[in-house]
Amino acid sequence: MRRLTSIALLAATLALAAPAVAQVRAPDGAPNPTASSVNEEMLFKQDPKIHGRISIPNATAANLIQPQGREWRQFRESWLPWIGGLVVLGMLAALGLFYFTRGRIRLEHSEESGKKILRFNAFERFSHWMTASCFIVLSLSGLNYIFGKRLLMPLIGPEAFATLAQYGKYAHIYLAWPFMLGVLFMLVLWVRDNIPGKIDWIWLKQGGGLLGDAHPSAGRFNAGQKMVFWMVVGFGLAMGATGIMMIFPFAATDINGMQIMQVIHSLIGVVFIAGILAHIYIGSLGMEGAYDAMGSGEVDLAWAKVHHDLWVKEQQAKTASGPQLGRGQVPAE
Amino acid sequence: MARMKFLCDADRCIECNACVTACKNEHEVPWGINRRRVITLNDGKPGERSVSMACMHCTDAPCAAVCPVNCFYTTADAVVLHSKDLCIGCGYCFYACPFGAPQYPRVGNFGSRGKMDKCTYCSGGPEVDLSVAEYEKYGSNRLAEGKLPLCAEMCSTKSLLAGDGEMIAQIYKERVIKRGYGSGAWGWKTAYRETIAI
Amino acid sequence: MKAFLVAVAAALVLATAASFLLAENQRFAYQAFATSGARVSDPGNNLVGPRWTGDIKDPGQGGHHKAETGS
Amino acid sequence: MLTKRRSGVAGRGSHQALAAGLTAHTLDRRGFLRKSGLAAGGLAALGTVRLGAVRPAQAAGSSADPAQAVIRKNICTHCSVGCTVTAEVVNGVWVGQEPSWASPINRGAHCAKGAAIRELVHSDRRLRYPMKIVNGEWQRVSWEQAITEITDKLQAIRNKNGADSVYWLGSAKFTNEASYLFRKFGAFWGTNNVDHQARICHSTTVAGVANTWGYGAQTNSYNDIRNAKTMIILGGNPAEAHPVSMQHVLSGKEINRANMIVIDPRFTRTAAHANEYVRIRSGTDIPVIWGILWHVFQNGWEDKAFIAQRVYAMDDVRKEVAKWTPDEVERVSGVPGEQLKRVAELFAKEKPSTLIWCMGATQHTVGTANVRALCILCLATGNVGKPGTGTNIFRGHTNVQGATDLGLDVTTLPLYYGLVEGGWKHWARVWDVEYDWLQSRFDEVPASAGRKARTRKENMETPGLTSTRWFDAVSLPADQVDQRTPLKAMMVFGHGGNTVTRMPEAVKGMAELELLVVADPHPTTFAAMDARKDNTYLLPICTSLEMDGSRTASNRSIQWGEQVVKPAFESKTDYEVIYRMAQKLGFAETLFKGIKVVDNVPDAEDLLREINRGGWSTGYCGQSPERLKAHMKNQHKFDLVTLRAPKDDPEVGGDYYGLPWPCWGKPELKHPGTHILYNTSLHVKEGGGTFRARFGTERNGATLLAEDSFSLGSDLTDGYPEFTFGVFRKLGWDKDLTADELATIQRIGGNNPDAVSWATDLSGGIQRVCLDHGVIPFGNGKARANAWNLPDPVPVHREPVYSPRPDLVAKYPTRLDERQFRMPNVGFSVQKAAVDRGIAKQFPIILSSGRLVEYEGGGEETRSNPWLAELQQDMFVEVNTADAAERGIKDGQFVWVYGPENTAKAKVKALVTDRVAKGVAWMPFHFSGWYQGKDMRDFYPKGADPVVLGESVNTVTTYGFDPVTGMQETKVTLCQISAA
Repeated sequence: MRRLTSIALLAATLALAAPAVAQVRAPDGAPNPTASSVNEEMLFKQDPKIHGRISIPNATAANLIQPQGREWRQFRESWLPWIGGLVVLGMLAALGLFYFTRGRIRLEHSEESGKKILRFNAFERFSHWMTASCFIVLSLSGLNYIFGKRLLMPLIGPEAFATLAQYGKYAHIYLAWPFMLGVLFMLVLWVRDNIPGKIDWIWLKQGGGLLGDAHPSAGRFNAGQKMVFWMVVGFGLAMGATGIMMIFPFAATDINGMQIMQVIHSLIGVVFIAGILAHIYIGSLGMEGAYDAMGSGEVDLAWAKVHHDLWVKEQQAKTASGPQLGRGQVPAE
Repeated sequence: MARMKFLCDADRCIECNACVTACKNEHEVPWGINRRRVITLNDGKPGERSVSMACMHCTDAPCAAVCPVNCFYTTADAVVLHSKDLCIGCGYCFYACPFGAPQYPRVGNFGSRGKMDKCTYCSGGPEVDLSVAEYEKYGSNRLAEGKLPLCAEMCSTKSLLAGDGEMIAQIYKERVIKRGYGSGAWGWKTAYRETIAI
Repeated sequence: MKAFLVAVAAALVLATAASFLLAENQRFAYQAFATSGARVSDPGNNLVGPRWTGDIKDPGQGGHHKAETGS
Repeated sequence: MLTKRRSGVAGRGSHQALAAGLTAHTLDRRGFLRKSGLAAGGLAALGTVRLGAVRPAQAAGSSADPAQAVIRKNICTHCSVGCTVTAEVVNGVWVGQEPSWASPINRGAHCAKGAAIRELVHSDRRLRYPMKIVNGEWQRVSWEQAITEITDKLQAIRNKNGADSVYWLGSAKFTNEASYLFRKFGAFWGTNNVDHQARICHSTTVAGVANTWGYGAQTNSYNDIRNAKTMIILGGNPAEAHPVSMQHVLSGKEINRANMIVIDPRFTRTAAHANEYVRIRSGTDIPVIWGILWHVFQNGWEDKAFIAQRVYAMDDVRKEVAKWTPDEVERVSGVPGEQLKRVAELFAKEKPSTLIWCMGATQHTVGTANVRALCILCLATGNVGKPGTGTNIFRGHTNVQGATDLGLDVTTLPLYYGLVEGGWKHWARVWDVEYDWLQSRFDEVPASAGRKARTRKENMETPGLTSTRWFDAVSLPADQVDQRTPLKAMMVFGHGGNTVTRMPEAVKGMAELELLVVADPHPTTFAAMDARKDNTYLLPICTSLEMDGSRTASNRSIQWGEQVVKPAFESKTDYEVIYRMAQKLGFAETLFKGIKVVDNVPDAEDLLREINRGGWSTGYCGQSPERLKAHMKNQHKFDLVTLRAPKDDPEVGGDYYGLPWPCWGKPELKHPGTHILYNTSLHVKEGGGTFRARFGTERNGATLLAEDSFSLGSDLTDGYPEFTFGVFRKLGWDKDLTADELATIQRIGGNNPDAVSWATDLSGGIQRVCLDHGVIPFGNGKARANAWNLPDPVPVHREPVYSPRPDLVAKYPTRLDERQFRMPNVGFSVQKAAVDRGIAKQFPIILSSGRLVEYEGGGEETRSNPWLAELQQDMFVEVNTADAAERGIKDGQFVWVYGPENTAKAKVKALVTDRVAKGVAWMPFHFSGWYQGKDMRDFYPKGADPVVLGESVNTVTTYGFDPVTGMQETKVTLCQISAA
């Protein structure tokens, strides 16, 4: 009964005068009803898609032609694989280059080496890892949407690949939820420490110490980390929002909207993956001692003083005035 | 081999929905799935036209292109079919399709909407021709029996034409020349990147 | 490591929960496209399979499952 | 990449392959139906077992005998176009449908209903076994018990209240044979209260057209519309009601570049394809037709020669038409004069022109007059009796034409013999029963309320109650109903309960009945109104597709349908149920004299042969079962436009498809049937003819016989009266009769053989000799522009009972109150009260009703078919965008529609559209099962409720009846609409 359901009525401009249709004649004198009837060209001029009335209770079925799928397909099949490939492989290449030129950033030893300071409490680490583990699956299953049929399918055959892709799809859609929750947790936990300040500007100007030997001052998070934070939060929320709109078709947008959402989702996705690759590099292979922050939660005081001098000072001040936070004494969440 | 197409002559279509129920009848299409449907444009106003629409079996079909598991294939008759065994129900074909052809057994979200279903041009699917498996997954296979899609065969006013693209274009052309008017082959530009020149 | 394992476990639990919630939010096409005027007792299940997933692995084994009545 | 797995079975038919692949799993219902046919058993064997629990026969997988699909042809039951349905049947199960390419009528095509008709038979919402209601609960009973109880109660009611207290409502879905049998049964029961759906669709057409030129039927055919250069479709929406007819309409429009003009209050799907659309106010057809004729006469566009030769009293029409100046027409109907002038010129000058109408013209208090005016328009322009012309009247059900022909009508015996003594005696002879015995079956009616008493004979010749008012005949005070007692029992065969107007009063009437029996494949609205707690029975009748028999399409072509599958579940054919009832009532032997009965099922072919033996008056005499079957077998040989088979064909040579009646003489005469009625350009033997000399030879000094006009090759070259033995003797043609024929005529005529006519001569001799002389048996008369026996001899405009223009009522009032069909018709009082009470102000919107393509009639069958039901799931009202905006109504929301009578209201969805003009609303008439806002689903027998339910439009429709036929007014009433 979707004759009844409101389908946007065609533009009022279509209402051709009086209900009584006068006889329209073709040049040869024959009656020509199509002279006054709708046609594809005219309707496309009024609206990028052609829609009307349909009697079944499915409003979207009332769309007759929505040719934008062709453009979306152009993006998805012709551009996206190149964009995705370039971004992801480009980042991997850059990181490789960096590793081989700059090498691993070593921990500078001092008398404070061996002393630990709690950098991330258990809940913080939990949130990070929940987000991170989901991200890895999401990114792999996401890349599979683009590259799977090109790279994997020829290797393992269509049946095995389809099964894998099926599970990948489930994983992508279901793990999106803990991922989004994790992003929200991290936002709440760390937003206070990630507000950009003047110090970040200085840090950036000095190249974050990555390029030279200097160690610019930094609070709990340096500008680079703040960028990762904001990337994760921003991209994470954007991925969540666009993803949700695709998971729930027509809840918020129509087919064209979903096409646009998919474009945004995929573009952000590949950039996100590239960014996180850098994050993973610097947090593990790239810098000695950094992994501990998320591994055990405690970092070497010496490392901390080098990389997060202001934060260490702040923590020590807190410790002097406030309750001692000893080993294993994690504040209850 | 023939290049199969659909053509709906909107100057003949009266929205009688025979194509819709013929399809239901031939394939036992369940409630909620509509492989074919009729849409009325400019309803209730002068110039009103109805058009019957299903999968157009596009040239260089976008659904097939965007499928992440390449479950689509084109038959020798240029019919675009897909394998439900491979389909993962991701919905990409449904984003790409200009004609709203892909349907899913479940509605609401893409958690698990199930395998996509669409018009097969009455030519079954990748299973063995005329087998039970083919019937249950894709419906009957009239092409294998040397028949055309039932929707077009049963069209009340012979508005919906099915068959080799050149032949039906010729029929349409002759009609237009005879009667002196025609609102064009709806969807052809989008589906086949061509129109019927008269 | 503990935080990591707990996180992975939590992700799995949440994903499972999400899968149920999403499934809950879904309706069969015959329910979604039926109005208050119709009572669909047997929507049929050719092409969609007995569980309305479209998954027809073993043809002929449709069973006499009847999907729930839409009202 | 992917390729198709091809192997083994390719090339075999799908059904065989399905059968071969079948294994002994449990299956769902549909799977079962499709596949079990391939296994064994079949639907009939299922009985009443719960389908879901059924296991296909064990033999299924193993023996794998790939069953061969049998092709069976029947006729679609959903409208009168007569589309052939081609069914593939395997092991007694209907597994598939194929296009019927061979049929010249549908050429493979179907509409939504025809393409879904397989499900009608398989529908799991069908009534599976007889049921009765006990204290408000449905209970299953056996056939034996049901028939015994029903007939016992009937007998008791008859003994106490007389034969007329039982109403026998038949169906347009009956085959010809069942229709005939039902009417015959009514005669044997002793009543003229036998009616069917024609009452509510084209009774006014039959009356109006027959009174103009002889027969009340479509003059040409759907196919012949291909010849028209101009067509007017007035009050019809074939795109939805007769979609396959549009194949011919649109083809004709294209081939001839024909003018297609649609005159309708509503911009329909048909109007969308017209070259010219004329929007009129509902109920102003006569002003519009006279408005067209005004221009015709004004400009001298009429066919003067035709009028002079073949029309009586056109000048009387001129006088009336002169009143309808363009200004007055526009004032009353809203149509500008310029537009009608254009229409008039096209219709009169670009010939051949045809007029197509449907229920928009007929379902009015002025229905008969409307139809008459339309016929007169054709006569004035000479557009009758030639290819491409004529009144192409599209009728409603499969066999509404046939059921009308065969006398399911309160005013006549089968084949229009009327209720006069001669008619009764004719049929008594055919039936081989004593006329006196038939007479003894009828009631004597005592004097009442100032009316004279009626003897049995007089009662036998008195028209019965119309089905439009059966409930009035139950509820009105006894002295108002002119028969022995008011109605006590309703026997409803294949007829919806929601198709007559004034539903609240029908519900009241239902409650007061002593017995209600509904014999139908579905429970129908009668079962769901919660009006009755006891004495109500439901009998499962199979669909028409499960029956052998002939059906007459709108164009008078008779097609033989063969039983596709055995009656499903416990259902039985109409034939069998009638037989069983007759058995219990004690007259089966006489009723079925000479008719083969096997296992309680009378043979349809024998019934048709009996019809042939008595059907002279309408030319139902030449179509033997053998000839009809030969036509079905040779469908592909008939021409698309002329409907004729090549002369040299051994089986059907020269025949018109379906031997459209009149098909003169005995079958052996091989008359080809009559494709186009009154066509003088053909020899009678080739289907030619003239207007029927039915109304005498002279009136007021003017001749009623044709002048200088006769059919090709006629021995008589002027008008002539109908033929009797007396006329024969005057012409000396009696010598041409054989001795056997003479003997039969003498036997029939007794002491007055001269009175034996072409219609009563059982030997067929008179018709045979007529044909040899090239004359048509019914005479060569003039068509009547003035039909003096009708209430309005020349049609005059009369405002609807509930007129939206009270200012016009004084000038154009409805007819005065009078008694018709045994009851008072108080339309005038109702109209006056409505004007006095200012109803048009309180209910400012005109309400009209009509048809949707997905459904048919009361809709119970089609709404039980999920393939159709899915397409129209909610009852709705079309509201103009401006009216909706004024009332704050959005498209798709629920609204209340209030009617001016019985404080009736209906809750429906709004469809906001400009299809209807401002101040006009339109509702489809197929819905029921919701009543004044309440969902009545629970009152249906469990599991037999239709898939889709909704309010019936007739909950809010109102009073108003045509004086000639009792036709109800469904197209114009008033309503108010507000958001719910």
